[in-house]
Amino acid sequence: MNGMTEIRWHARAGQGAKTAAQILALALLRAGRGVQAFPEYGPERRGAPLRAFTRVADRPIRRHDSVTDPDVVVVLEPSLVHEAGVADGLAPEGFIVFNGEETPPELAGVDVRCIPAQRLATTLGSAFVNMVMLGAVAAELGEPPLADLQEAAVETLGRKVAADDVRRALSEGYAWLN
Amino acid sequence: MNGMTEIRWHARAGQGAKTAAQILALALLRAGRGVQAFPEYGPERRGAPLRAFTRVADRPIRRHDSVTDPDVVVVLEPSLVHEAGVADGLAPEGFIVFNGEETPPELAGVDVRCIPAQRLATTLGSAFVNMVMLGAVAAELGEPPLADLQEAAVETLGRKVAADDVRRALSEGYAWLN
Amino acid sequence: MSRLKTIVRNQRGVQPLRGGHSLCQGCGIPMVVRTVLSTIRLPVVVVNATGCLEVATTRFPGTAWNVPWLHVAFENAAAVASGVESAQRALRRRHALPAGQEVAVVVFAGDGGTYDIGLQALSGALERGHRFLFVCYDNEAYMNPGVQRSGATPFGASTTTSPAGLESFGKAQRRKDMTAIAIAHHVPYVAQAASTHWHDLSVKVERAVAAHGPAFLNVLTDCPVGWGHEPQLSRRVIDAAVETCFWPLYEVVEGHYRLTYEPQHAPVDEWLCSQQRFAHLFRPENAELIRRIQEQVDSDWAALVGRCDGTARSTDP
Amino acid sequence: MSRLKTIVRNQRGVQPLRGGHSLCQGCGIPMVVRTVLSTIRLPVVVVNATGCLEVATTRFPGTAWNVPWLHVAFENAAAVASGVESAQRALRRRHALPAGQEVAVVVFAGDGGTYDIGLQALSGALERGHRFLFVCYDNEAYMNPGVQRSGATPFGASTTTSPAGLESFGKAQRRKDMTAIAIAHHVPYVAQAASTHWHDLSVKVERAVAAHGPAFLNVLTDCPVGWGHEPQLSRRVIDAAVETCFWPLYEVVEGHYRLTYEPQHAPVDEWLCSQQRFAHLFRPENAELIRRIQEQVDSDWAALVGRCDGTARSTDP
Amino acid sequence: MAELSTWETLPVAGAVRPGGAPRTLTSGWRTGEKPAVDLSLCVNCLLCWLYCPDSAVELSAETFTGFDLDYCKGCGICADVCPVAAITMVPE
Amino acid sequence: MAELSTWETLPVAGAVRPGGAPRTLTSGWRTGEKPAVDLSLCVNCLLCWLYCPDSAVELSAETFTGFDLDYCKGCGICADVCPVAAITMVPE
Amino acid sequence: MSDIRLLTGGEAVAHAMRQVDPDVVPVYPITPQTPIIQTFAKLVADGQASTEIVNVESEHSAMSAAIGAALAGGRTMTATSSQGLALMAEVVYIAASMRAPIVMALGNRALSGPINIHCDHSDSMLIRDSGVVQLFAENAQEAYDLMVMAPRIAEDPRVLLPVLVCLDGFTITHSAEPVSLLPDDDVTRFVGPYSVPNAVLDTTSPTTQGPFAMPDYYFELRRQQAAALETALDVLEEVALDFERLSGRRNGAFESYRLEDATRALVALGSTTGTIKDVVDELRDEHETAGLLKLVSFRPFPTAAVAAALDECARVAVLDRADSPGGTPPLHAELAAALYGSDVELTGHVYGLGGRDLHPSDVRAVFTGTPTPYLGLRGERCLA
Amino acid sequence: MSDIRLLTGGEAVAHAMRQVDPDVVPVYPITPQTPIIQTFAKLVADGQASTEIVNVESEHSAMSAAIGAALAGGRTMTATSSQGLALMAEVVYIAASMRAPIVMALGNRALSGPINIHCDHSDSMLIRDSGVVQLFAENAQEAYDLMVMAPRIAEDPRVLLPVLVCLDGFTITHSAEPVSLLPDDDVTRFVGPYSVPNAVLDTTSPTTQGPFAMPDYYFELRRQQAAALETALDVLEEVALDFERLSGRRNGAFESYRLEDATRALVALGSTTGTIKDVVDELRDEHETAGLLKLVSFRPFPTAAVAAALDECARVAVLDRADSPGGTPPLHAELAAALYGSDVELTGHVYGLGGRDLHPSDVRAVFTGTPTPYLGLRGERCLA
Ligand SMILES: Cc1ncc(C[n+]2csc(CCOP(=O)(O)OP(=O)(O)O)c2C)c(N)n1
Ligand SMILES: Cc1ncc(C[n+]2csc(CCOP(=O)(O)OP(=O)(O)O)c2C)c(N)n1
Ligand code: SF4
Ligand code: SF4
Ligand code: SF4
Ligand code: SF4
Ligand code: SF4
Ligand code: SF4
Ligand SMILES: [Mg+2]
Ligand SMILES: [Mg+2]
Repeated sequence: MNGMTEIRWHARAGQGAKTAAQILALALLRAGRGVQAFPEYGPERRGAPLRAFTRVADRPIRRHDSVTDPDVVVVLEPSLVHEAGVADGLAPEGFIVFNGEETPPELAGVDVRCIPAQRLATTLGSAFVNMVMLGAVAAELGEPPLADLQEAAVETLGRKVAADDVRRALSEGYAWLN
Repeated sequence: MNGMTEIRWHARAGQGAKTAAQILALALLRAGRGVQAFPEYGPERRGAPLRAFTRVADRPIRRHDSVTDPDVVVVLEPSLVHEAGVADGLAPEGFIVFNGEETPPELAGVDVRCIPAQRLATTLGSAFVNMVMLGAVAAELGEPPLADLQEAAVETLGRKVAADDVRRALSEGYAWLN
Repeated sequence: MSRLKTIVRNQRGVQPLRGGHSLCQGCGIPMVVRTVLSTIRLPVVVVNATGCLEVATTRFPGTAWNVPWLHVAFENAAAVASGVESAQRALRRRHALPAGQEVAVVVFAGDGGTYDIGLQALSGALERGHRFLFVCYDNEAYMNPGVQRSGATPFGASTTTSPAGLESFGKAQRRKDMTAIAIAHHVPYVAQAASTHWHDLSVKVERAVAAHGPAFLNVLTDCPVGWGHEPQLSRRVIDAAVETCFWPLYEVVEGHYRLTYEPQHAPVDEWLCSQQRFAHLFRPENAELIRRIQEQVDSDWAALVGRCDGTARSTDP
Repeated sequence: MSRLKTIVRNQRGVQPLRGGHSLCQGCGIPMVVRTVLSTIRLPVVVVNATGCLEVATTRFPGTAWNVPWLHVAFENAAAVASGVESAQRALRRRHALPAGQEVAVVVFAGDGGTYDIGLQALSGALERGHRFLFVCYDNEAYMNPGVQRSGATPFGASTTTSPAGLESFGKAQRRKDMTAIAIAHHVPYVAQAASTHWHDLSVKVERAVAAHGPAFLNVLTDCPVGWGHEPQLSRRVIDAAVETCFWPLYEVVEGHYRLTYEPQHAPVDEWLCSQQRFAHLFRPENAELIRRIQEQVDSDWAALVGRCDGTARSTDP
Repeated sequence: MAELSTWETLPVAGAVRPGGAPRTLTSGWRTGEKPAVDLSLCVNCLLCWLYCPDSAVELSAETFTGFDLDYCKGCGICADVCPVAAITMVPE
Repeated sequence: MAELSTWETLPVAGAVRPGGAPRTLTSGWRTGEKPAVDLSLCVNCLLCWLYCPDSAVELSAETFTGFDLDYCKGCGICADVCPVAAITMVPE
Repeated sequence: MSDIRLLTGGEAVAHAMRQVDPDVVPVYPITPQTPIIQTFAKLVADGQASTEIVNVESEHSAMSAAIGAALAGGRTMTATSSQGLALMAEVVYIAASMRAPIVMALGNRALSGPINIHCDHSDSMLIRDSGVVQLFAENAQEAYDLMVMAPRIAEDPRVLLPVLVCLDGFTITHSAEPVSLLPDDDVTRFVGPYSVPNAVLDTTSPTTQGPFAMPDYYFELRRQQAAALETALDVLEEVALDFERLSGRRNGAFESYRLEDATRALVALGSTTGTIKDVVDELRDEHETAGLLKLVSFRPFPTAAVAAALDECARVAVLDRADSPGGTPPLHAELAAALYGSDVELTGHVYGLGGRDLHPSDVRAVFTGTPTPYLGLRGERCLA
Repeated sequence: MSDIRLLTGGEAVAHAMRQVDPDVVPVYPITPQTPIIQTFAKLVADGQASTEIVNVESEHSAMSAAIGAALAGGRTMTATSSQGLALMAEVVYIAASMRAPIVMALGNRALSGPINIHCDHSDSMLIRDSGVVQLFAENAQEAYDLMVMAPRIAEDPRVLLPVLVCLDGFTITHSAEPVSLLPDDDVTRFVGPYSVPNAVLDTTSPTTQGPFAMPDYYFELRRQQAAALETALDVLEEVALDFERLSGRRNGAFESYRLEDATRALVALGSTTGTIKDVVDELRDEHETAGLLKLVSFRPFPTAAVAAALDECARVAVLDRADSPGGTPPLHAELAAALYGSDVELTGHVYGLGGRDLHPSDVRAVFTGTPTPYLGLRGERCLA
């Protein structure tokens, strides 16, 4: 629908997909875009598969239905390729940003952009796999600018976390796919 | 409404007006009439003024509104003439059956049939003032026959009371105004 | 000055609950209301649960209440009081109330509105620690709708929903021990009292209102109609409940139990025989039931005494 | 044969609650369910109040339950069980049930469905004397909707509706003493247990099911997510609650109190420091709060011991 | 019900102020007897006042003066609780 | 949702019989580690079985045989409670 | 050999219960339902019925225990009024969705506030979306008849839903009228044995009842339930036919009273329809073509049949004994939907709230005059 | 200088509460209302609001405590969802009749059973006769706006009724959207000080509140209450005007979206109206004369204005997010009454129960095809 990009995030409850989806939306809002970010809720608990969504458009977003054919799918948790049907409904031109060294067989034939977020985070000595992925997603989307993303992330994650770790994780991911 | 007689009973909660109204209805039902008997309820407690109603007609009664212009008013409790407006809405041809030696000043100009039910009951050594009054009412109405009334009364009041006292009280009242 | 004179003085010439209501002739409730409200020196707000007291005193457009009075429903009096008390706290904190003006929030609820359908709201309010006084006038049944069984109805009593009959001896369960349940909430003040032991009741009200937190009073109150006794006998019937140890008078202050009256340990028959609702128990075939009732009373009494510090220091004159 | 072997044998190769549910990794509830249901030899009917256990085990069209299971709502599990039990009684009386077939009616409810919104239905069922076993898995908060404060939440714990903050130290009130409230109902069997003290719990279940009337079990059960501890530490965290006397293990049989485990009287810090929800209490400015908690634990323990006959006869192996 | 007021004129939510509110006489509830006092016997203990279910015992300041027979329902409690039998129930 | 059934074909009131009911695998919930046992150490106390939140400890009759990794969520409780440290959590 | 007695509606319902002799009756007292449960309690105490009465501590628990008992495998009845129904509303919806065939008598009483004990239908209307069957009685006889019919409708495998028999508080519950009782055996045979598809007490074939349904299934489960309620309309007519064979009395989804050639018709529920019948007869005697559609089944609402029965009328006036402040009263709204697009002139009128009387003169004015939206309200007289 | 943030609807409502800073908030948690009360609890814990939060033990007590607090003289707000509203239903009616100006946020969620946590409007509809004001938000921004407007409407001396601000569960409560917050002072000034006619805590002029009303007065007291709700419609527009001056955003009783010359229109509530607007724009681009009537105020229902806005349309389809099994769905019924006698062709459609999605394609089919009574139900496709 008129210049709208829909992004679906796959992760396990607790891995920060919901937060990543929101930070992306916040940064893009600051950049003057219309945005929406929401998770999908069930009775599931910590460890269960979970999906979150970000919508971006060139004007305010009014629709409130779920995202069925995302332009971008982000897979935070590699193991989900076995259960979650991560490629379901992916738009014709759409692509997947995947946390891993290379494309898993399940996704053969799909446009997959791999980024070893787990490894990168570990080498950074950081827990922010989701931020590494978020950086990569921004790079792939071509927006928002890294700085905006970092600002939005630090603001959202608040005092409880080390701002620099967050910034570094984001730029690491951003750099990787730029 | 087509041959319907409406009777309003005035008493205090606990004096048996509701029962009397029902016994009359039962006896008349047995005699093949259409009947209805119901009290008027409020938050009032034992000792409070209370009204009950009996409807009699030559066919089944369907209406369920309250009685506003009774053909007959029965005053079980003399003191109520001060508070209860016992003559309110009395039908043009209507009359009042009053528990007392003579017509109280409040009811001057109204067709009042007095019966000293209290005294009669006392002399009978009976508590059934309401039965004496009921007997009198039946006599005034010209129905039901005393025997039917007695049967209905004994049946309604059940084992807990002495059947003969009931019968005697009824016939005493019946006789008085016959 | 005698406590009774003080009570008279407290109410400054205005009866909190005036005549002209439609409670039954000889109803035991008003003496509880008078003793409670007139003992309290502070201005009061009364929250009333649905029941005889509420229905019979406030038929629109009339009212028998000279104090602020609030009725919402049957089961929620303690919750309504929580709201009133919280508003008072908020407004005081925000200096939106005349400085120093304290208002005592007093709930009156029957046993139905306390033991049964009102228990949860009460329990929640006790747990949250609102500062209010909850007075249960316990007449041991749902009197207003016509004398039905409640959790407070004693074993063996005949009510319209636990009637004695060819195959029934009345209520088959023992009464819920509401005072013990309130005590288990570990609130500052809980007491069991009786309507006609007015001095004891008045002292307890004073302590309850002084408590820093919720206070609960369980007051045995007679209902001539539902219990089946002559209206003028209120005092003798209630006394029988107390003297037979069926209804011990005691208080629990910050967890410490204290008997406030030493009864005569009269046989429980004296209590049972005073009321129509127990009449069927005196049929020969039911002798066993009366024995069971006596046993229960004895063991409950023993358990209670076991928890009390020292012996009764009477609060009666 | 060891009790655990018996438990295994009782369930005849069928787990009452099987895997594939969506309770969190390391949730403490299933071990309670297993110990309770597999201890009972009779066929069981489970009534479940809304909460984590219910929501996470029965997503349509799936189910994790191999035994008859009934869920109606959050606040009424005890009332639903009353209905099931009464139907059983009626049908047996009318010989409409296979002769001798007895079914044990077991309720599982969280602390919210027991201490708070479910209290009234439970109290009513206890008063009426239905023969059923009510098991409260007490994880001290409303976990399912997101760790909100309940009546069972301990003083000082941070929850999403009693959060620690610049002007708050978490829950300001002491926890409701649900076990004491159940005891005050004078039912045949009431006990306090802990999820990981499985042997003690299993013995109590046996006694509860044998009781002639209602039985209530209050079982402390950890929630790694809501309490904030590593999932594998269930046993150590629960043990801390027991050894510090924060959660005494005892039972009350026909009114007689008995400690079933003699704890080590470890300082309460050991319990508090094991969980994120208490972390703020260890800030210097809150030292006073920890002292208050210790005092409360000490005085509650003293009061409890005062009621117990003799000393603990451990039911742990 | 013509004498009763219409909805436009009722107080909001039916909140009643005791001042203006109508009071129903309950003298009629008496079942034949009413209380009578022999003031010469009265020791002004005020128990009758405390126990009266219908607030029908009248005081002036703190002194018992008699009964408000407009509201007395004739229950007889005052007579029963009077320590000196100053109150007796007498026929109307 | 085309694969899901339509309303006419659902059981009355959605009553579910465990027999036919679908079971979701929860192996994926494990966060990197899974339990492994050294049976030579196992004394068959069955504590792991009793404590496992996901009923993922397998027995044959009354003997511990291993883990059902389709449902094990990797919480590590079994390893923690094993009295003889026969169970360790190992990387997937 | 039918046995005619003078009974209040409450007593009549209690006798129906005695004859059905359900396994379990969980109940909580409230005026004006009390005559029902007190009469029944006495009958049980005297051994004339062998039901397990469960005197619960609130109506929320009454309906909850009823669900437990009915699904466990016991025939279950209960009764309530007003605040009682409001307090159990949450569980009434659940009873319907769990398909528990509970029979409940409702002594209609106005909802608080202000608190009032007299009749209107606001309590029934509160749960009109809950999925239960709601049948309204005109008098004590119909209250009895419907209570005997109710288990058959509720327990029909095509229905399996709670059935409410609504009788006007006091006007029916407390009014003594002639009631013809069926022989006990006839009732026993008529209702037959009780069964539910998944009796919980049958531990040999365990089921999970009351599961959690996410967006992937909730809608379908609700649709299934709605379909059962639609089917109840046919089942009601079948049962009515059987009952007529037994009693000679027909109680269908609605009664057309002198509607054939009526140009002006009223639509109403409950005891007032008796009063209206008298007025219709009067008007007919005066050659006015007046008629009445007495609705018995408000849920399921017989939309098509009602539309067919009325669409020849020039003017239809709907009498609602419940208001929907700031909106359209319930019965009026149903009629507007049913007659939408027809040429019928439709007006709606609220009457009788909190026990306010409706006299024949008021009814007459509705037929012949220009009635106000609120009938019998002080100061708002019908312009005859 | 307006402050635009990315907030979930729940957070937006909590910030409105922080700015209003009510005296008392009695509340009980339930999904999906939890983000509201958790966010607010954290704000209070950090000293950003000074409200007395009362963590009650059930929703019945939440509304009961709210009544006590509001009538005592404290500004009171609360929030709930689904079963919570069902459990407090009895007291919601009483709050309205006692004229307690309580503001309540409702995170709309399907009623059990089966139990489900997602959105539909069955909870709101359960209390549509209770006499409270019910306003529906399209998105997080409107939820915030309506929460700021609500106290003004509730506390207006001509109204004095509870006001419910309804926001779709998850779709609004949990979705992060751009929300523009007013400056704190503006809100403080806008809502002004709180007062009720008879503050219970004012012990110097005692009143009896919540009396017992018999048939002689009950009807009149109910009529008075209904009149207040009718007046709320005017008050709403006044407040909307003031609010527009402050914020530039207008939130009236309903929004006509491209209705002027529309021949086909949809009527709906809540978050779905956003999706419909997109579809209307598409159809307009295709030269279809499509339009939307977005209803904000379901109670009081702006009957006359709605009828006027729609009566030029050839076809109107009503989308109900709640069913009334065996009867007419609530919104459909209101429209049938409002448009009765007009030439508008009216159809009703139930959609989205228990969180079932409604996609633009479904909406499009309603405009252009022959939609089924249940939209998005598996197996029942819209015939486009
Ligand atoms: C929810 C609800 N259920 C039932 C009733 C009917 N009802 C009114 S008062 C009452 C019993 C009151 O008993 P109790 O609290 O002991 O007070 P009492 O009548 O004895 O003074 C009942 C059942 C009601 N008003 N509300
Ligand atoms: C009447 C009602 N209010 C609120 C809710 C929402 N709710 C569902 S479960 C729950 C809390 C459960 O807490 P608890 O009983 O302790 O069980 P746990 O979640 O901890 O397992 C709440 C508040 C509900 N389902 N019904
Ligand atoms: S019924 Fe009993 S409690 Fe109620 S007013 Fe009469 S005497 Fe008092
Ligand atoms: S939230 Fe806690 S109680 Fe609930 S499933 Fe997870 S661990 Fe278990
Ligand atoms: S009780 Fe007797 S002595 Fe006491 S004041 Fe009354 S009349 Fe006087
Ligand atoms: S008789 Fe009863 S009502 Fe009259 S004054 Fe004495 S105590 Fe009061
Ligand atoms: S790791 Fe946890 S889930 Fe897996 S088997 Fe061990 S206890 Fe069970
Ligand atoms: S806990 Fe250890 S020893 Fe015991 S059965 Fe399991 S593996 Fe074997
Ligand atoms: Mg009582
Ligand atoms: Mg919990």
